[in-house]
Amino acid sequence: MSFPLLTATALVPAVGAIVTAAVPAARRAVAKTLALVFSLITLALAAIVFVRFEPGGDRYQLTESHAWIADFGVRYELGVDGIGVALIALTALLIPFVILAGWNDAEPQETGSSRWRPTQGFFALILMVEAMVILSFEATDVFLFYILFEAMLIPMYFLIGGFGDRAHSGSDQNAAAQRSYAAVKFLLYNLVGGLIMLAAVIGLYVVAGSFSLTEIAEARASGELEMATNTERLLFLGFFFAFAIKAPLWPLHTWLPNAMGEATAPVAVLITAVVDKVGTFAMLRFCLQLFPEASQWATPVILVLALISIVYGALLAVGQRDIKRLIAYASISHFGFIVLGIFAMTSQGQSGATLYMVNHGISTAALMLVAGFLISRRGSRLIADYGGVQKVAPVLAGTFLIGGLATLSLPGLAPFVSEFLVLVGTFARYPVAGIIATSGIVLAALYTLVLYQRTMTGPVKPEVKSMPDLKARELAVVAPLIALLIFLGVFPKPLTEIINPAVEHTMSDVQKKDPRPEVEAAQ
Amino acid sequence: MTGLTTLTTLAANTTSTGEAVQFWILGTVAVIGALCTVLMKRAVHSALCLAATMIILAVFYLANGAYFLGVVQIVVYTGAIMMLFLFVVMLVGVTAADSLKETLKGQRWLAALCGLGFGVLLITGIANASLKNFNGLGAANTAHGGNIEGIAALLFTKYVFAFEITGALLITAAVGAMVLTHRERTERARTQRELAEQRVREGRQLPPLPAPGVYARHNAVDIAGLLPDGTPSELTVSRTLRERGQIRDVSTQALEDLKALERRSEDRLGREGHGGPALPGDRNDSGRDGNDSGRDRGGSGHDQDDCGHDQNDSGRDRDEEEAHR
Amino acid sequence: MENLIALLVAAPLLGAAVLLCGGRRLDRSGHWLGTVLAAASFVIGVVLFLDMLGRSADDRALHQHLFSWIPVEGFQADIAFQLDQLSMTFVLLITGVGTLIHVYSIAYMEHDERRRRFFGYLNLFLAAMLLLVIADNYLLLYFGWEGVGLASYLLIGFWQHKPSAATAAKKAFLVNRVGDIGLSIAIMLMFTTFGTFAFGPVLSSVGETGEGTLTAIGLMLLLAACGKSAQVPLQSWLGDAMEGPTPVSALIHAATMVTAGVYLIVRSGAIFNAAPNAQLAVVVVGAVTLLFGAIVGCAKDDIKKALAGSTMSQIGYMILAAGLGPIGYVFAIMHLVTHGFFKAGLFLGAGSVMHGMNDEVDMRKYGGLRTYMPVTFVTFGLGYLAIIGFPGLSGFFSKDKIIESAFAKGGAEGWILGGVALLGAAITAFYMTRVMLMTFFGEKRWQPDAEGQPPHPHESPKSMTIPMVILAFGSVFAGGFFSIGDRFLNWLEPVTGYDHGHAPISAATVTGATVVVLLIGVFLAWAMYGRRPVPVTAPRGSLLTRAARRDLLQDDFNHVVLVRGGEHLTRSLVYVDHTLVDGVVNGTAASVGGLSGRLRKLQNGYARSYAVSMFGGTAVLIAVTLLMRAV
Amino acid sequence: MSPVNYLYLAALLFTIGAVGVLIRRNAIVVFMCIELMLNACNLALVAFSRMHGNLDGQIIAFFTMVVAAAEVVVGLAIIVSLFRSRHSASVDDASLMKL
Repeated sequence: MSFPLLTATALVPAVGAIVTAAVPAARRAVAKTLALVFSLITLALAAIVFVRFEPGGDRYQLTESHAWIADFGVRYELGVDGIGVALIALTALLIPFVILAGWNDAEPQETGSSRWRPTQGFFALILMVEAMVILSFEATDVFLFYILFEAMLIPMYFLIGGFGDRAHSGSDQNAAAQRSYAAVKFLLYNLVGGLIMLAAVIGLYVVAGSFSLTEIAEARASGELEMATNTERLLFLGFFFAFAIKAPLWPLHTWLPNAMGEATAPVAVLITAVVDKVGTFAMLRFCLQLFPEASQWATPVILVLALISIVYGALLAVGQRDIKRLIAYASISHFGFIVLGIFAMTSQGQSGATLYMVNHGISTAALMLVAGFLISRRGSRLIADYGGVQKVAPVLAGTFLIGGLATLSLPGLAPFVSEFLVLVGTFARYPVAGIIATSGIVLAALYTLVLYQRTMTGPVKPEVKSMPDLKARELAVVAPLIALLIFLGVFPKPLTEIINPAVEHTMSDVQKKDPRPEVEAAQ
Repeated sequence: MTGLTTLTTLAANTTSTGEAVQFWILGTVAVIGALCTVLMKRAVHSALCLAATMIILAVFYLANGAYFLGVVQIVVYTGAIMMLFLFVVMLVGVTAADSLKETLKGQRWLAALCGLGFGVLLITGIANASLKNFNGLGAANTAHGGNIEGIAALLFTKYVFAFEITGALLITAAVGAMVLTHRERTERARTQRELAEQRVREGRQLPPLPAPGVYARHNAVDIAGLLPDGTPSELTVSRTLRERGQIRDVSTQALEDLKALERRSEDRLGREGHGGPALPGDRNDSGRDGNDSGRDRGGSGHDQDDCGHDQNDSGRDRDEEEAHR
Repeated sequence: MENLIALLVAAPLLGAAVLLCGGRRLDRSGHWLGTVLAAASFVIGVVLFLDMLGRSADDRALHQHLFSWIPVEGFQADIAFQLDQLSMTFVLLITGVGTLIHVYSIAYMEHDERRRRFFGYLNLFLAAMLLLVIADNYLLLYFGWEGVGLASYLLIGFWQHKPSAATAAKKAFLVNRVGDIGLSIAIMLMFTTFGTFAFGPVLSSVGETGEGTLTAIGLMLLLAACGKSAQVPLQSWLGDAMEGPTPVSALIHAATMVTAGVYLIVRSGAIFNAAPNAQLAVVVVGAVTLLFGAIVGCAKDDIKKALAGSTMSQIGYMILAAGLGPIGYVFAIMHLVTHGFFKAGLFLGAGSVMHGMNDEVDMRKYGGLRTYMPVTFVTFGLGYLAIIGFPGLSGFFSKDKIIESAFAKGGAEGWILGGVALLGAAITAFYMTRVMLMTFFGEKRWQPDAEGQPPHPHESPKSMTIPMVILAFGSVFAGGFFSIGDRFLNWLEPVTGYDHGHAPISAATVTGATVVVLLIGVFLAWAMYGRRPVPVTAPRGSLLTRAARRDLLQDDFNHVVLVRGGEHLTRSLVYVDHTLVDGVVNGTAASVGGLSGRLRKLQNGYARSYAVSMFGGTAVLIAVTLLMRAV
Repeated sequence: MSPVNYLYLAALLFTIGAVGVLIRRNAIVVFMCIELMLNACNLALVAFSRMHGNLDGQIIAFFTMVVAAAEVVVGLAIIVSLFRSRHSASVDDASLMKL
C-alpha cells in the first residue's frame, strides 16, 4: 500500500479549507496566508503526481480503491490518465494565482458584524472547490464522480452569490439582486443537468451492474457487456447533457455570462478555467469511454452545436458592452473548440482539445485577472467607461494585450498550439466543419482587438487619468501566467507527451483510426 | 358465576340472541351518540353524547368477554377522560359554542365525500375479508382462571416492556401537561398604585367601571346599566359574561315588567288567566301574590333570556364568520 | 555553420525581450541595444552568406533542427530552419534594411518618450520576419507570419493615443487574419494530403496528388498572400497603416513584411506550377492590384499614402511575376529586393520631409523643398528615378524583366498581362513624378501647423540621412549589379527554377516600350503639376479621382457591408441570446414558479383541510389495496 | 348474528369520528372525535381478540387506552394554553402553518 498520493492531493486543500474557515474573524491576513500556503502545498503534490506519472505506463496510474457503499458496489476509486494529470496540474497551478488575485476581494463591509467572516469564507470556499475539482479529475468511479460533480456547485454558488463584483455594470443598479439571480441561475442550470445525469448514472448501474469506470470500460471493450443501442444512446445523452451544461455548449450557455459577469474576477476564473473543465474532461473520459457507439451516433449533432458555439459565442462577444461578459462569451466560443476537438475523433483533435483545456485555463485566467485588476481600479465593468489606459498604466495594458492575444490564439502563445491541433484534427475528418471553425479566428481577433482598442488606446479618459499601474502582487499573479503561456506556446512537449497516450487509449475506445493522408510524403 | 361461565363459553361463530338484540339496540344508540358528538352545537353536549357512546362501548366490551377492558373503559374513559374534557370545556367557557357553519370553502363536502368513501371501502374490506369460523375467548379467558388474570399474564410477561414504556409515557404526559398549563409568574404582581398609574397613562376609563344597572325590584349583574342617553353600556357587565354574551337587555326587562303589570291589573279585574298571549311568567306565577313575584319574574326572565341570548349568540357567530371570510 | 541560423532570430528576439521587459532603466540606452542586435543579426547573415557562396550551387541550403514543437500522434511540427538562397536573399534584405532603419529611427523617434518600446517592437518584427523566411515548414512560417502581423499591429498603433492609429492597427490585423484563414486552411489541406507540412516533403511529393487539391491549396496560399501583401481584395489596410511612424512604413509596409506574400508564393512555386488555375488567379490578382495601387497612388495628397499606393502596385508587379511561374519567380524576388531599397529610401525621405515640416503629410502644403533639404532631395530623387524604372537604375532592370516575362507568358494572356504591366509602368511614372514635383519643386505652399508655427524646413541629422544615402546607393546600383551577367538569376535558379518562356517580342522592344510609356507618364505629370501651380486645397477632381482618393470605395464597401452588417448581426444576436435562448430558460423557470404559486394555494394553513387530504389519501390507499387484492 | 357486526359498527364509528375531526372547528370537539375514533379501534380490537380467541387484541386495546389518556392530557393542556393566549379554542384560529 503505497502513499495515497491522489487522495492527498485532494485532501490537502480540503483540510486547508477547514483550517482557513476556522481562523478567527480578526485575523484575516492569517486566513489568506494559510489559504495560499495550502494551495501551494497542493501545487507541490500535483507536481509530484505530474512527475510520478509515466507516459508509457498503464492507462490509469497511482490508482487507489477502497470499498465505500458496498451494497451498491460504489467504491472510492481514484486513478489518473494523462488527461487527468494535465488538468490536475492546471487546477493546482491556477488556484494560488486565484487566491493571490482575490487577496483583497473579500474584505468585510462596514455593515458586517464582528462575527461575520467573509474573508475566511471566501478562501475556504475556493480551496473547497479546488479539492472537489481535483478529486473529480481523479475519480474513476462514476458515482463518486457524480457526487463531486454536484457537490462542487455548492461552494461555487456561495462564491458567486456571496462575493459579487462591487463594480456596477451600468445596466443594473441593484448589484445584489443581479448577483443572486446569477448565482441561482448557475445553481439551477447545473442541478438540472446533474439530475438528468443522476438518472443516467443509475441507469448505467442497472445495465452494467457496477459503477467502476475501468470495469465497465473493460467489459464494454471485451464485449462482455452488451448494451441495447437505444439504452446506450439514452444513457449517453443523460451524461452528455450534464456535461454540455457544465462546459457550456450552445444553447445551454446562458448561465455563464451572468455568473462570470457578477462574480469577482478570481471566481470567474474559477468558473471558466477550472470548474467548467470538468464538463469537457468528463465528455472525454465518460461519454467516449462508456458509450463509444452512442458518441459516434451523436457526433454530427454535437459538432454542429460546437460550431454554433464557436461562431455564436464570438459574435456575441463582439456585441458585449461589459468586459467580463465579453470574456465569458469568448470562453463559450473556446469551449466550442474543445468540444469540436473531442468529437472530431482524431488523435490530433483530442490531444488538441485536452491541451486546449489547459491553455484556455491559463489564458483566460491571465486575461480575466488583468481585467479584474482594471475593473477594480475604475469600479466599472463597462467598456465604454475606459479609454487610453495604455498611456497611464502601460504594464497593465501590456499584460492585458498579451492575455488578449492568447485568447485570439496567436502563434507563440499556448492556445495557438491547441487550437491549431483541434482545427487540423477536425479538418482531417470533417473539412467543412474545420473551415467554419477556422473562420472563428477572425472573430476572435475582432472582439479581442476591439476590446483592447476601446479600453486601452485612444485619448485618456479623465476618469482613468489617475489610474495606478499594476502593483507588485498583481504583477506576481500575471507574470508567471504569461511566462507559462509563452513557454507552452513554444514548447508544449511536456504536456503533449503525457496526453498522447491517454488520447490513444480513448481513440481505441471509440475504435477510430486517424484518416490517413492521401499520399505518403517522402519524409 | 353462572353468568361468567355462560360468558366464558362465549359463542364463537355466532352469538346468543340476547347479545344480538343488545347489539342492535345499543349499536343504534352508539351510532346516534357518535353522530350527536359530531353534530351537537355545544361542546358540552358533544362531550355528554360521547360519554354515552363510550359507556355503550364498554358494554360491548363486556359482551365480547373483555371484562377488564369494559371496566377500564368505564372507569378511565367515561370516568376520567370525559370528565377531564368537561372540565376543560367549562374552563374554556360552557357556551363558547362554535357554529356548524363551515368557514373553509367545500371543506364539509370534501369531508363528507371522503368519509363516505372511506366508510364504504372499509366496510367492503371487512365484508370480503374471510372472517369465518371463530374460536371464542372461552379457552383464553379460562386459561389463567379468568380474563383479568389472562391479561395480567400477558401484560407482565410478553408485553412487559411495552407496559413499562407506557408508564414512562404517562409520567411524561403528566409532566408535559403541567409544564404546558402552569404559567410561571415572571414579573412581580403590580401594586394597585402601578395599576392606577398605568390606567392614567393609557388614558382610557380613568374612574372605576360603572356598576351594572340595578333596579329597585331587581338587581342582576347581567343587566347592562344605562348611559345618560338611555343606551345600555357593555362596560357595566363583567367581562366573563361579555365573553359568553350573557348580557340582558334592559329593554326586555322593562317589557316584561310592563306585561307583569298588565297581568296583575287583569287579576284585579277578576278575569282568571285565560286568553291573551301566554306570557312566560304564567305557570310559575299563577296564584301567587304580587309581592315576591318580582324575583320569580326575574327567574323566568332568565329562562327567557337564555333563548334571547342564544339568538345573539348566533348573531355573534355570524360576526365571527364575517371575520373569517 | 548551420548552428548560426538560430542566432539570426535569437539576436533580435533577445533585443525585443530585454527592451520590452527591461523597464525604464533602459530608456536611455535601449535604442542602441536594439540597433546593435539588429546589426548583429545582419552580420550573422553576411557570415552565412559568404559561407553559402563558398559552396557549390546545389548544396547551398542549410538545415537546423532545434526541437520538436508540437509532437502529437501523426502530427509533427518542428522548430527547424532551412536557409537556402531564397531565404538568404530575404535574410540579407531584412537585416540590412532593418538595421538601417533602426539607425534612422534613433533620431526620428528621439522626442518620443516611448522610444525604447519602439525599438523593442522593431526587434520583435525582425525576429518574426526572419523566422518567417528561414522556417523549414509551413506551420513555423505561419508562426512568423502572425508574428510580423503582431509587430505591424503594435507599430502601426504605436501612437495609440491617436484613435485613427489604433483603428488602423486593428484594421491591419483583422484583414491579415482573413488572409491567415487561407494560410491555416492551406496547411490543413497539406496535412490531410501529404501528412506533413514541411517544405521538403510537401514540395517534393506534389506530383502524387490531384490537381484539384493543389489548386485549393494554391488559392488558399494566394488568399494568405493577398492579406499580407495588401493585394486586392484585401489591400484596404495598407493605406491606413501609414498611421504608423514613418520608419515603420519604410521597413514593414514597404521593404519587408508586405513582400512576405511574394515569398510565400515563390516558396510554394512547386504547388503553383502544378496548379495552373491557381497560377491564373495569382496573375489576375497581381495585375488588378498593380493598376489599383497605381490609380490610388495618383489621387492621394498624403505623401505616405501615395507611396503606400505605389507599394501596393509594385507588389502587384511581384505577385504578377510570381504568378507567371518559373518564368517570373526570380524576377519577382529581384524586383522585391530592389523595391526594398528604393521604396524604403523613398519612405525615409518622406519621413525626413515630414520631420522638417512639423509632421505635415499633405503634399499640397509642401513645395520647393529641394533647396532646404538637399540630401533628402537627392536620395529621394534617386529613389524616384529607380521606381519609375529610369534606365540604368535598379527599378529599370527588375521591372523591365517582369514586363518581359509577362509578355513571355505567351498567348493572349501574355499580351494582356504585358499590356497591363506597361500601363502600370506609365501610371507609376505619372504619380511618382507628381509626388516629386509637389514636394520638392514649385513654389512654397507651407501652412502653419496646429500651434500656428510656420514650418522651417531643415535637413535631417546624420543618423537619418546616412541610411537614406545607403539606400539610395542600393536603389541605384542593385539592379544593375543583379542583372549584369544574370547574377541574381544564377543565384536563385537552383531554388526557384527558371525557364525562358517564349517571348513574342524581343526584349529590346519591350525595353523601348517601357521607356516610352515612362516618358509619357512623366510628361503628363509635369504638364499637370509642374507647369501650373498646385492649389493648396485639393480640387474636386473627376469621378475617378474622387473614388481613388477613397481607395476606390473599397473602404466604403467594407464599412457598409462588413462593419454595418456585422454590427447589426451582433446586435440582433445579442438580442436573440437574451430573449430567445435565455428567454426559453427563464420561461421554464417562470412557468415552474407560476405552477408552484398555484399549488401554494392548496397550502391554506388550515389543519383541517390538511386532514381532509390525509383522510382522502388513506381512502385512496385502501381502495388501491382492495383493488390489488381483487385482481 | 356474527361478531363481524362489531367490526362494521367499529368502522362506522371510526368514520363518523373522522368526519367529525374534519368538520368541527372547536378544538375540544375535534379531540372528542379523535377519542371516538380510538374507541372504535378498540372495539374492533376486542372483537378480533374474541374471534381469534387470544387476549393480545385486548392488550393492544388496553395500551391504546393508556396512550389515549396520555394524549388527552397533553392535548387538553395545549388547548388550555392556546385558549389562554388567543381566547379561542377554534382550530382554524390556530392556523400558524401558513406564514
